[in-house]
Amino acid sequence: MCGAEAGMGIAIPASGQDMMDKPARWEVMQEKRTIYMDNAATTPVHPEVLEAMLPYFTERYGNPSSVYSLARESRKAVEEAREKVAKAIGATPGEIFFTSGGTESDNWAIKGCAWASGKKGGHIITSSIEHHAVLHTCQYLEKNGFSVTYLPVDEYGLVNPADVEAAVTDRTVLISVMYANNEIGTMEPVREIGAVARDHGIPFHTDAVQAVGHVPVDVNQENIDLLSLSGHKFNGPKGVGALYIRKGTRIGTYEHGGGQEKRRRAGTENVPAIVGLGKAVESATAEIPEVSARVSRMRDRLIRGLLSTIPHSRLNGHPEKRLPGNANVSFEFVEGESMLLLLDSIGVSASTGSACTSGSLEPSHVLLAIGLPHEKAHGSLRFTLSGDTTGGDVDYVLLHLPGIVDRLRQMSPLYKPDEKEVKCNVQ
Amino acid sequence: MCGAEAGMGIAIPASGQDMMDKPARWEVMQEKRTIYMDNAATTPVHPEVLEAMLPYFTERYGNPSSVYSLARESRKAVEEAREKVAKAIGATPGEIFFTSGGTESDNWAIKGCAWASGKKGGHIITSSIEHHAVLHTCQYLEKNGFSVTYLPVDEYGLVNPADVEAAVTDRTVLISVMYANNEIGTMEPVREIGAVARDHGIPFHTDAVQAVGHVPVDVNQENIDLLSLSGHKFNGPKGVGALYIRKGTRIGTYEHGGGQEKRRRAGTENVPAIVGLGKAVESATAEIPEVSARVSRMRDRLIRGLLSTIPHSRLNGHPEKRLPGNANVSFEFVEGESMLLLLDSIGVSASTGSACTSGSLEPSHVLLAIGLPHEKAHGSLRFTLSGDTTGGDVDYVLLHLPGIVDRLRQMSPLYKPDEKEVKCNVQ
Amino acid sequence: MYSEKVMDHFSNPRNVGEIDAPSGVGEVGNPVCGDIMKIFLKIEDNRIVDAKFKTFGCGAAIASSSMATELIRGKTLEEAWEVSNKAVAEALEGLPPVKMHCSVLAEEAIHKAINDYRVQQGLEPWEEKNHHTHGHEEESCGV
Amino acid sequence: MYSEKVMDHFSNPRNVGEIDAPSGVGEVGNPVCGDIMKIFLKIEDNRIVDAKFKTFGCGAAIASSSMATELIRGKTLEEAWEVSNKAVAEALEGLPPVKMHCSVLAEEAIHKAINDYRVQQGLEPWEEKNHHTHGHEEESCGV
Ligand SMILES: Cc1ncc(COP(=O)(O)O)c(C=O)c1O
Ligand SMILES: Cc1ncc(COP(=O)(O)O)c(C=O)c1O
Repeated sequence: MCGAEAGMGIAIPASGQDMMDKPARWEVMQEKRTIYMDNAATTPVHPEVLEAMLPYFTERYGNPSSVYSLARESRKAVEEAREKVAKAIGATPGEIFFTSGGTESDNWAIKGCAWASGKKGGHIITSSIEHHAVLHTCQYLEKNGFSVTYLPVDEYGLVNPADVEAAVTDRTVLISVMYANNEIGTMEPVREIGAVARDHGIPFHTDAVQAVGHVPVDVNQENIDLLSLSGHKFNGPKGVGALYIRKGTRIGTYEHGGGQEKRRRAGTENVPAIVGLGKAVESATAEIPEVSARVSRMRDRLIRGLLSTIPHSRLNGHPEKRLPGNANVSFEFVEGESMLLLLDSIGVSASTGSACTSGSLEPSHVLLAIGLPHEKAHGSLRFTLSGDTTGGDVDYVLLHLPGIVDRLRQMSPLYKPDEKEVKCNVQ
Repeated sequence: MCGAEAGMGIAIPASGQDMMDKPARWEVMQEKRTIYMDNAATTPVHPEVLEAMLPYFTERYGNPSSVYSLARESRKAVEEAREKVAKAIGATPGEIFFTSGGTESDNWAIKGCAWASGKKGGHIITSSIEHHAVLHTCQYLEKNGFSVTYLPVDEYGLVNPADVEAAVTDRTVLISVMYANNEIGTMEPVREIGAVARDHGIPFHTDAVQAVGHVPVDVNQENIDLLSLSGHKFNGPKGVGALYIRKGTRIGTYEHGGGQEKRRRAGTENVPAIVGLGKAVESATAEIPEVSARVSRMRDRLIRGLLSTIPHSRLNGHPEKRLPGNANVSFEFVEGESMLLLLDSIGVSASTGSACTSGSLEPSHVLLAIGLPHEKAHGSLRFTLSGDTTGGDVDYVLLHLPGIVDRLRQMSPLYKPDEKEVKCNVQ
Repeated sequence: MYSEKVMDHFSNPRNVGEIDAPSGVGEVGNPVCGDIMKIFLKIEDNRIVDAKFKTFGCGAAIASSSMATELIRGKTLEEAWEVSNKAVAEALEGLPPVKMHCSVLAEEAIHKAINDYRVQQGLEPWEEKNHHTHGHEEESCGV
Repeated sequence: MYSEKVMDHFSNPRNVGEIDAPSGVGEVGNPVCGDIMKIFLKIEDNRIVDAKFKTFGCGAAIASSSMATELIRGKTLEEAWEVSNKAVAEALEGLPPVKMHCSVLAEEAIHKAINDYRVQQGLEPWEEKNHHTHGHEEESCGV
């Protein structure tokens, strides 16, 4: 849809110019609601998940490594959760190792494979739009004698499997490309990249933190050797995740200590959180068909609505190959944080770039990688919907965001109200 | 007290010989109770701690890195917890970094200092009775070009500060000696070791996982530069801990990724667990004076009772310089696991060696380090009491353990019933 | 993250807009870094009788612009020149460390606008003092 | 961790004790490794009419001893010789992998006791088959 249609269909509140003349508290200007559209940053623990966890804090607190009954209950609960995680991604329980979250899983996968390779000066292939948990780990390894290829992506954020193929050398010890991007929602051609890796006998890791529980994932069908996931991205608890390690994959220990997790990941098992992870992944996976269809429809309505009512806006990420819940839109001439704050003042939680980079002044590396100039990257918002999002939530954002953008544009020295939108940003 | 006094004071159930002739289900022979004496392995989350955590699972689930109100609530909760942890050990909040537990804190402290030292072939001094989280990390570093001195301990498990002094070289990059041993409860002369470290300008790390919340700890008075602690050892949640890093200490990042924890420890903050850690450390620390006195008295009664009623038994660890809750006793001619199983069958949870090594066949490295021969090391039990332990719990163990040991001795080919105890194991 | 004062000046910014035929204008910042601040002054008898701003930037940048224009209104040019970034930040009841550069931008925009006026009047521009916090800004946006 | 059968044979071990003037005795294991198993046989007409044991060791070691003595009672020596560690473990409804060596100890103790008897009778001792699980035991206790 074209910017020419701006203002059609949806009522836009009084223009910013007006507001500036008679300042009024923005907050009291509308009935305040609470709308959470930052599910890619984190999610609430669902009640049935919390319920499953609760006994393990107080009554069933035994350390699973001990031999008495109390401990055996904990051991059983941990192993049941392991089966659930395995089932959710088509793995076997023996290939699932619990960690403290997505970050640790990524660190372990990458450092563990790099170190286990035994090759001095080993080479790693990854993409330029990975999460910092992957990128910063790779940069760390670069300082320690490894070389890393950061593959470019196209304007939609897609990695080209042919680029992966071309980057392989006889020193390549790991290929790590994310399953779905946390900022722009683009889903990578994981199966094809995995096939390239397999052809060359190189282990393939994918950061599936944003994918698991939201879209179907199958480690066998998709040629995945290592996979990171994190509980709090699908209504499970924070501080727990897992690393899938295909049987036979060479990987070193990352967390040294006791003999937990078959001596591969030390530390007293976080039993309640592991139970919660199991329950959450089971529920989320079972609901994928229904939820992903419903959420995708809301996402598309949100995207279409924003692009059609707000001139000088564009969608970031792939129009179809994207996570069901992700809408990432750039608005020219305004800066993301100020939009976030105004959204917050009317009860809407969203993010600009990713939660991890907000607070910093660097624009998102992902938006730059898909070719956005810095100033447009600064003006982007990410709305991430979930099964708990309602159509009314989408309406509310569509009703209010145009006014917020306009208000800030009226304040912006970059914005000339008469400016015509030259490019037509069709979704 | 001498073995000669065995059998005095406390009634011992019918001898094992009798039982063997008419087998009977041991379990039904007495009223079953539930007595948890494995608090060094883990502890239940106290109700007020769980209560403090609960809102952060479901209502206040915001990612602290985001900018909206929901996220700011989480940020505030995390910073309040940081203050509580800091206060508990005499540090400032800026020196506290949250981790996924004691194991990660130990890994980070040791690897982080080793790598940050910049010295190729750096040298680390530690003790031979550290937890595996320290020992296995040191062994890993040895495989990666570092050298490690594992200091011996005396018969009570004490490290001699003079040995630390003697081990220092100009390549020493870290001294790591635990605050209190998890198996035998011995409290190390941390302040003196810290003074040696300071004299040489070497950072000093102490694994205080068993000490914090149980005995007073002060990083400044005790010359500590880095300190590991773990929530689940003092009625806080599992899967959360902290590393204290004295301002100015050179340490590398261990977990790479987002900018959390002042860019030093990546990963979405485990808000509910961090809140729980804060609450638990605050309560536990406030109660130290009362609880430690009460628990020490029960511990001493348990130790005296066992040594006096069970011949061929000895106390492991230091008679006075020991954790309030720790009683570790070896019983000759019997094996630990079989005692544990019989204790479990009457509702008593205890451990042999440490939870981490049980299930393996190697006897505890700590018991070997204090000079116990293998066969005696195999026959040791650890009872760890807490403020929740009652005098009745102690009575119950004192009532039943002699019969259990006797029963197993009657089965043991090593035991000659007429054997006189030659050595007098006085406490 | 932000003080109430910052949120007030961000949500209800004072002096937004432009001045027709301004006596002096100062523009600082860079869209690449995510903030641009433009301050317009109307000066009569060496005194700032009106000040307005337009800002592209984060909450702190907008609040700093609002506060800065409030602080200099009615002041002589000499007095306005002395309004430091610290004064702006303090009037806002503090700024988060990573946002201190926003107050620096405000001070610079004022100085630029005053010197723009001075130059138009055929006067020597006043000399900038060095900001210790200035380095910080450049660090933050190293594009 | 342990099956119900293991727990039953551990809690209520059958055939604990010694036999006066036994026909054969077999002792295996090492206190350093945490387990010693001693099996006593009473043999009449090439048949095991009584079997008893004394064991120092973990739950699995005690249960394995109990089960092994049960299995061989009443058997001829040839039949008893064929009672493998696998048979003991299976009769116990399984043992955890790290505890499989306990069943191996039981098999070895039976063999030793039978050969003790054979040697006393002036017969050739039978030859041990090689256990593939045997290496495991030595790995576990490498003292
Ligand atoms: C793609 C991706 N990878 C890794 C992570 C890190 O996960 P965690 O915060 O659980 O450590 C996140 C989220 O923060 C993510 O979105
Ligand atoms: C002395 C000591 N250090 C480290 C640890 C490891 O702590 P965690 O299990 O929380 O990783 C423990 C307990 O398991 C311990 O007792």
